[in-house]
Amino acid sequence: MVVRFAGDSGDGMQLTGSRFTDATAMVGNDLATLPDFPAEIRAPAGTPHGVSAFQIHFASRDILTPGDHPNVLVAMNPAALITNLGTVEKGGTVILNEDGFTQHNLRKAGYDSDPLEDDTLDGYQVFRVPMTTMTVRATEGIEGVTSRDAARSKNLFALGLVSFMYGRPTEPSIAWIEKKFDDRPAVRDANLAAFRAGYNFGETAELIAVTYEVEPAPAPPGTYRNVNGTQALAFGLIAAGIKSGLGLFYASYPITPASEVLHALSRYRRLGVRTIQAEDEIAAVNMALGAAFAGQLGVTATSGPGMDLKSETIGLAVAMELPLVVIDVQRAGPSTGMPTKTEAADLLAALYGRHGESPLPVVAPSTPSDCFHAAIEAARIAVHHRTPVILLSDTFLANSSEPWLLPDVSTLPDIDPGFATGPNQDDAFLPYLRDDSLARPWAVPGTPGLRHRIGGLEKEDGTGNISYQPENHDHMTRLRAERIARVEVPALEVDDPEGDAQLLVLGWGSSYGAIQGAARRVRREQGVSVATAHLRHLNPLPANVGEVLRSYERVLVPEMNMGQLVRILRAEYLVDCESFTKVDGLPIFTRDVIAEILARVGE
Amino acid sequence: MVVRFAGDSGDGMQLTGSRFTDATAMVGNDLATLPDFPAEIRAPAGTPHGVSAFQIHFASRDILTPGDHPNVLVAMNPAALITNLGTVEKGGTVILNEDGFTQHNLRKAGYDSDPLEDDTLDGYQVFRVPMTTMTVRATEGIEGVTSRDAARSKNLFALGLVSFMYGRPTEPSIAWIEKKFDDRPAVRDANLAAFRAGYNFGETAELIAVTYEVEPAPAPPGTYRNVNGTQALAFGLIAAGIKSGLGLFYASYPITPASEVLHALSRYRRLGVRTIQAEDEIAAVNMALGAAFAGQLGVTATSGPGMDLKSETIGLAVAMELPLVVIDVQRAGPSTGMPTKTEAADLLAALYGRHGESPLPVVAPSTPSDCFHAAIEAARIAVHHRTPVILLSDTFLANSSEPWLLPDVSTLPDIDPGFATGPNQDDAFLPYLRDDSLARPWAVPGTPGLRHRIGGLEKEDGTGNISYQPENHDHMTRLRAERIARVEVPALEVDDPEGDAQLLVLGWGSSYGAIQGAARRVRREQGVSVATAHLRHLNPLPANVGEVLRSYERVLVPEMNMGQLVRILRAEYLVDCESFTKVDGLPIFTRDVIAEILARVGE
Amino acid sequence: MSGNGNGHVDGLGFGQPGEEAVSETAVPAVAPLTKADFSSDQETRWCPGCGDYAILASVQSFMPELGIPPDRIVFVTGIGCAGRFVYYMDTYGMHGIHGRAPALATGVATSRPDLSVWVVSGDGDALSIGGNHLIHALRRNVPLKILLFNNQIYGLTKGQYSPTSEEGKVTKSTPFGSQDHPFNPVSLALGAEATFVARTVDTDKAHMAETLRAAAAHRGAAFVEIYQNCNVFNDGAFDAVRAKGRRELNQIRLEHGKQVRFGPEGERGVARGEGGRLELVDVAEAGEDALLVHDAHRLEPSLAFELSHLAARPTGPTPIGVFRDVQRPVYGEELALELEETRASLGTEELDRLLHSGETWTVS
Amino acid sequence: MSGNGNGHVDGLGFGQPGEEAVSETAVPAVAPLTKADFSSDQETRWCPGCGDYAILASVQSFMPELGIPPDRIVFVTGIGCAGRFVYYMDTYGMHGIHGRAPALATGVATSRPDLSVWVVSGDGDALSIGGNHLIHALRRNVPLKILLFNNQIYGLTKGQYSPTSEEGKVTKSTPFGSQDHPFNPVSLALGAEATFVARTVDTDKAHMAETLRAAAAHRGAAFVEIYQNCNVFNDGAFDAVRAKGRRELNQIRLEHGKQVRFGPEGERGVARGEGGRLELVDVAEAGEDALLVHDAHRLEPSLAFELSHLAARPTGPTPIGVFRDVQRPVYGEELALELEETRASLGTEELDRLLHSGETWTVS
Ligand SMILES: Cc1ncc(C[n+]2csc(CCOP(=O)(O)OP(=O)(O)O)c2C)c(N)n1
Ligand SMILES: Cc1ncc(C[n+]2csc(CCOP(=O)(O)OP(=O)(O)O)c2C)c(N)n1
Ligand code: SF4
Ligand code: SF4
Ligand SMILES: [Mg+2]
Ligand SMILES: [Mg+2]
Repeated sequence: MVVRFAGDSGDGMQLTGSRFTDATAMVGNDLATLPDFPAEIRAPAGTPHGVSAFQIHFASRDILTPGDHPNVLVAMNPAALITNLGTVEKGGTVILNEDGFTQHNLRKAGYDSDPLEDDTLDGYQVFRVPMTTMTVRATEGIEGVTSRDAARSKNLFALGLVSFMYGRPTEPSIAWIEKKFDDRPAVRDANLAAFRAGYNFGETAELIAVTYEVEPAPAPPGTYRNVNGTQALAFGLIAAGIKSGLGLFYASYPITPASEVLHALSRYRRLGVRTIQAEDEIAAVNMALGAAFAGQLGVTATSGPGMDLKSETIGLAVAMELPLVVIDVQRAGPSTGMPTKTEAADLLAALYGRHGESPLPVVAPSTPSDCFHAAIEAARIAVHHRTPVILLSDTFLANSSEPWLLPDVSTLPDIDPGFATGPNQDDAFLPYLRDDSLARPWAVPGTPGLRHRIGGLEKEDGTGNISYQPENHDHMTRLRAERIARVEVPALEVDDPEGDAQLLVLGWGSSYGAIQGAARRVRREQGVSVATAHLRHLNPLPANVGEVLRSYERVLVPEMNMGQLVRILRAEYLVDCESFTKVDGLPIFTRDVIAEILARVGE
Repeated sequence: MVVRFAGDSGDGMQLTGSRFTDATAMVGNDLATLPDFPAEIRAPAGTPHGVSAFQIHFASRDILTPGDHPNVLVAMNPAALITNLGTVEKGGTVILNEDGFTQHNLRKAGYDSDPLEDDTLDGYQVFRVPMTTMTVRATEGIEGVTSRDAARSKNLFALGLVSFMYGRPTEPSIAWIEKKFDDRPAVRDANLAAFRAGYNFGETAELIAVTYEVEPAPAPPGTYRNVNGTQALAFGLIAAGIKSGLGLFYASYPITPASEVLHALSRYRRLGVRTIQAEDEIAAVNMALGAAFAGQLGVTATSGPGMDLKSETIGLAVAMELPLVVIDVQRAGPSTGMPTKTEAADLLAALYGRHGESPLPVVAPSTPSDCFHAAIEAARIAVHHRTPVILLSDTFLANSSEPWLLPDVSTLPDIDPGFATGPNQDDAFLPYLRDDSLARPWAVPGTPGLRHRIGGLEKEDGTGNISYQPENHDHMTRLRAERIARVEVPALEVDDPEGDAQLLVLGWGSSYGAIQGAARRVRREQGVSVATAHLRHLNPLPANVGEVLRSYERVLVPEMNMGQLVRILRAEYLVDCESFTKVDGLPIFTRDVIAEILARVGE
Repeated sequence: MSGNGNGHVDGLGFGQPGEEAVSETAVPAVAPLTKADFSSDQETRWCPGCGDYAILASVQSFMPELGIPPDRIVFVTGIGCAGRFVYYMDTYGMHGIHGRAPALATGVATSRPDLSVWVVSGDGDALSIGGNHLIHALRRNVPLKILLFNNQIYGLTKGQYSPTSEEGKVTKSTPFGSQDHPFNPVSLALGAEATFVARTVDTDKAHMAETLRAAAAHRGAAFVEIYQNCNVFNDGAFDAVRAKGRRELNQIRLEHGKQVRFGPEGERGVARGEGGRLELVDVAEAGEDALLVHDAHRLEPSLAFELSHLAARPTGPTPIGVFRDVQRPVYGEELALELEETRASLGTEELDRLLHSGETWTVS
Repeated sequence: MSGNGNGHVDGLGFGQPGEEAVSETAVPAVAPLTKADFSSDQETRWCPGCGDYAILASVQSFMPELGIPPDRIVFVTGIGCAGRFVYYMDTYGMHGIHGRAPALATGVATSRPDLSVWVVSGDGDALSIGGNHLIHALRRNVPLKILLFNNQIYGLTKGQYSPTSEEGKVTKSTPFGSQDHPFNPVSLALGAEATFVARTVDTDKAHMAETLRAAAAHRGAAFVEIYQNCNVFNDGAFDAVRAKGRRELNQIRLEHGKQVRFGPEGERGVARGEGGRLELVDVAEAGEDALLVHDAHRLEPSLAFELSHLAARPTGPTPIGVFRDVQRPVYGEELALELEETRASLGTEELDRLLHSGETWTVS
């Protein structure tokens, strides 16, 4: 992770940077820094020459350089932006002091048009924060501080903000400010207030740090772009809407971090997307289900608490046997928990979080760009099998970005809605008559002659009429289980380069990057033989999972929860899988997995 | 199950009874009948002498007699009631044709006061149905039928009603009516309309058949009463309110079959009970949680769909670490399912049906009267451990009744709320400082000096302040798991009379009766050695479960779901437990378990 | 199931099929539809005598007037006796979960402006668990016709009180009488910015048809409260405006542009009294000119609100008819048309362009 | 945590602590409480400049007036920036989940009539996800003081539109402008049978105190809409009634029993015009006598409703103050007292009698 603070020489960027460095060293990260200040002692304020920057590269693994391309740029004025934007990685984060972007400063920096308005920042994740104003407001009422003085504390606001984003402890910085300005109480208080205001703003506005850490494999030829998981998910849903010809109907209620999908999709009317901000999560999933009945690709997304609320309606979708995609961008729970932090603890809730027997397919993307394919996959299963599908992303995937080799969209298979168009039994239309995959017909309103009524009461197989008959309910319950079990999913692929590994590391969701990185590293550096595999389909499980698990002496499953996949695997295959659990709101790191691998193959 | 139809000689009871008999034989029940009509050819209408009755005893096991004590009496007039009530089992069901209870008829039957108003029917489950009126209404508009004629079809209404209650198919009866009155279309149509109206009324009014089937063990001395699961649950909650001194606060939203608990409790103001009918299930559980914060015994109950809705708030209770009892009277799902039918398919949802890691204790009663003790047990755990507890009952338990040896209430242990009364760390009060069982203090508003704020955001252990610190979240997540794991539950007791059984039949919930009955029967009649055990605590599991499971060659787990407990046992102990699953909305029968046992020990 | 079979027990004392008013509105060129075209083959299962039968008959009789084939009509209901309505209409239908019908229906209606979407709900379904979805659908002006079967009781769950039950109501869940003050559904809808609000009575076939006609003609959300007798758990709740002999005295029929008068001879009326408040008056005393002229199209909803409060409960003179009927943009309509056009032309090319938007680079 | 430490950044331009009006109502014999007694030791974390600071200062300043020790006060909030309020009050507090605060608070208030229970909620929390709980708490008349911080935006989730945002609002979730027609919270509350409904403005310290005083004095549910500026995501939404120079022109202050006049010199007013409708008038033109006299105690809510519709949006002359304040039985109160008494005397004996009620038999 490379962060670059840039501002005017007078803006105190070096101070900010070095303070952040200390706080970073303190949490045990390896790091390298690059102070980068202007040659002139005091270049004209606001010009590119006057820009002072401080770059820090930190990570959980060995750092050799201060980083080539900052992932995050903090720019206090236009000059800082114009001089530094070029180095920022594609798709990186830019945090701007909005107050610095006056006409005057823009001109001094050499901008012809306002970069905040034109396409200069397209492709970056931009946070515009009125840092100066907020700092001034935060320091109002401190005796002896003029608003001019106050404005000078905005670097501490920036420090507070970035400290929040990277979870740096506040105490050392506060202690440091107190000590440093011991003799100037007004300045001290202003700086403290600014620091706190920045930190709190980060928390209030739920700013999320982007951290992603995989050692890149050699890049195959092709056209690339950067995407984060949110964008890729949005693109995937749009693609599914187009490939199915259904049109995408997306209803959602804002919640961190899933709201970002709503924001992303709401811009794509021109690609046939309708988004609705519903009154709550229950309404959102009902709207999507209503749209599905009406023949659309009905999708809803939320995070943790919202999933709880949607559960009753997901059960209705199970009974109605209608296509529906429900996305859960998991965050740290329980309850409100830590809304900006990652976790993957909703797996069992996705599988079992509804009353009664209500099985449904569950898919989880493994990387930011895989969110694109996973979204299409979820839609495909939903449409072909007439079932709600839960897609489990997480905060980490949603906010991380990676270079993405753009797929040839013409090769993406079509999703055939296969609408019913006429009677299916003599002259009659039976809404619960099934095809080979046990899916029922999807007859949308407006289709002549196929009028029918569906609902959540138990239905007679075939006719769909309400039925309280014991045998029918038993039959239908088993049938609903069977039809999900029959969803075709690809076999689990194992990566075991030497072919002699005794330890299999099995992952799901966003642990993919860390597991791959760790395996490559221990193979390369320690000469350790280790196999890896990744479960993209959590329900149904690939047919060969049991066989794979049993072919290794030990199976390690790293999870950002208390061992939820392990419960499933043990129950299903009676294999003594071992858990590595991490529930601190941070992603699983390569170093975590390396340590766990070495602990098992070491001796 | 013994059902007795009784009415005036002219009421067609024999016809009704024999028709019901045929329908019953058709579904494969064993049965014996006892037509019981008056000696006189035509006794004066409305008098006890004129009463004609028909009794049928049916069950899934061999029937030797037509039954001593009807479980259900259908009485068409006061004379039928006065002559037959005495034989009805205590706590049995009485279905009355309300229209027959005119002053005139009461007098003729010999009643001094109206048995519908006085205490004659106390202790019975009474359904008052205006059968004559409904029949007349249902037949209005049928050409050639006077309302007098129509009223004569009310026996068909009764047949329809009871057919619904016992899930008898309607087609044979309809066909029979059509054939029988082939040449009299008006009578045919009136009878058909009456039959359908009765059946539909049963469905609409969600009348629930009471069936309970355990072979009674010899009764120990003491005072007995009949209770069904609903009553026992209500009594248990009242007892917990009194024994804890907290006062019972019960908020609920009506839903079949849990509403009955609301109805039962709402009558007990004088025992300190407050009931609230909330606007929905979410409100109900929030009200109960608010009351818990305020220092009450907060309880809410619902059935399947309502559990889904409560899940988010249960997660909040997990984070707040407040006592709360949530009762789920399970019914057949998924979705609306079959509201009047039983099932036990919410176990995994109880354990995992919330986002994030949010563990809580789960308790399940085994018999109607055990609902009393289970309710107290749930309250005890909730209060002592400051945690929400889920109590899993089911439709079958709720509606079945059994003789109950009344406990000596003075020996019921008190539940000590142990409210915090002062600072717990120097001068300060830390709301998340823990005792040995890892429970936090319960400081209720109004207590001087203990003001504090709690919520669903992650909290710093000890202080309870909001915390986003990674280590704290990891710590708190593990601590929440640990504190539930530490809830003390009694060891699993095994009943293995010969001591040499190779097969263990393990149950939970309402399968208890059938398993006990089956084991006793195969031991006695087949000389088969079989062990049984019953899990009352589903979370945490008793410490010795693994050991018990491993000490038998085979473990059979009968469940009214697709094998939910088996999933848990397999995951937890890696023991290859076998499922017997039944999801037809009916309870597990003794004959089911016998067959499964014999299939396993037969050869 | 589709089909025109009309297998339900008909003619339960609510008039004979066929006698309904035949509409004069345009009917498409195909064979004119009849009540039978809207009757499914499912047996009706309400209690004999239930007001729901009358409503069903009225709705089925009215539907042909719409001139919309049943294939393009969707009924959406929640849970409750009222919720069973969907099974008896031979249209497309969704029987959702408790309280969520307006949200389900919003999904249907916003994505398919070519459909006519009707919601049927009970007082518990719409106002207790589902209150929020209702008020949001109304403020958004989603193109839905929402029929609230208000029987002031929970029918399906066997007689608990509802948010429209009177104070002190003794029911299974309130043996000592309820403590809650009830909602007035019309007032609530008006407070929620509904553009169309009306009230009618289950057995009043002609008035019901008139009201449905107005609701159907309204663009956007139309909310119709129907007083519905539950003869099993709350018999007679609306006798004041429903029973022969009393209804003539108590129904205050609101008609746009007309004076508000009532009583067998129109001898009573509504007028604005001293202090500007609406009052019930004797026409003879107050004078014809003093009578209020109803204006359902007034954009400002206060008059409608005031009328809704003429009767706190339907136990005396009570207004029925259309309280409010105003125009406002219809939620989602414009976009729906735009999207329909757009979608037809979308393909691989647009998708490819999407993925390539923003900065890309090439590795060779 | 308990304690009187007041560690939050104070004095953000909203007046100095201490200058609040001192009440004349009875204060108990113990040492008089001060603002500091209600300020927790938690650092306030709203954005600098947020209107929430002003409200917090006003509420903390007002609380001593109640004469209730902080130990007997409970704040209950939902999720949102407004929801953080609870952490800054040194009282008992519950920070619930999104939208459910009225239900949580109902549990607290009904079981403990000795407590003073306050709900703080945002426009999304109270009117979007939580709309149903709000209207039910109001109709029931649960003894709660409900403060709605209406900033017409979702603050905490970073700026999506809310159910009170104006039509066409461009936000992160509505880049092409929202399509929804907003609620008017005061009208909605009145439609939901609220017994006390008022409105005030975040920075208007004196008016806020007055309004809180009236709310606190009301028996039952008191609903107070507070226009609250979110300077980060919706700055200036209430400038018409909040900004210096404009507020003097546009605040129509409702006071019971007084003529409704406004403007710097009281030169404008509200009067009933032709056709009985309320209109804004020039007093000089209309004449003093024509002016409406506000009656907040009128049981029939139509006048209050009409006043709430004088301004569809707070962009011109807009009424603030108490719209309605009437008496109705307080939910749960009576029973609470009864139960309290009952419970004290309950023991094994009553329990034993309960179990033995109905038929029993003895096996010996
Ligand atoms: C989530 C949920 N809660 C509760 C119920 C039980 N329930 C079904 S219908 C109903 C209320 C019925 O009353 P109303 O809406 O007035 O309809 P009516 O039966 O009177 O027509 C209730 C509480 C349910 N099905 N689902
Ligand atoms: C069940 C659930 N859904 C969504 C959210 C996300 N969320 C938190 S606050 C909020 C709305 C905030 O707006 P408002 O209530 O107006 O409060 P403000 O922040 O403006 O004070 C939302 C959508 C949540 N926490 N829980
Ligand atoms: S219970 Fe009432 S509303 Fe329901 S069908 Fe019967 S009469 Fe109608
Ligand atoms: S986002 Fe808006 S409402 Fe929230 S704290 Fe900041 S200014 Fe206040
Ligand atoms: Mg009802
Ligand atoms: Mg807001």
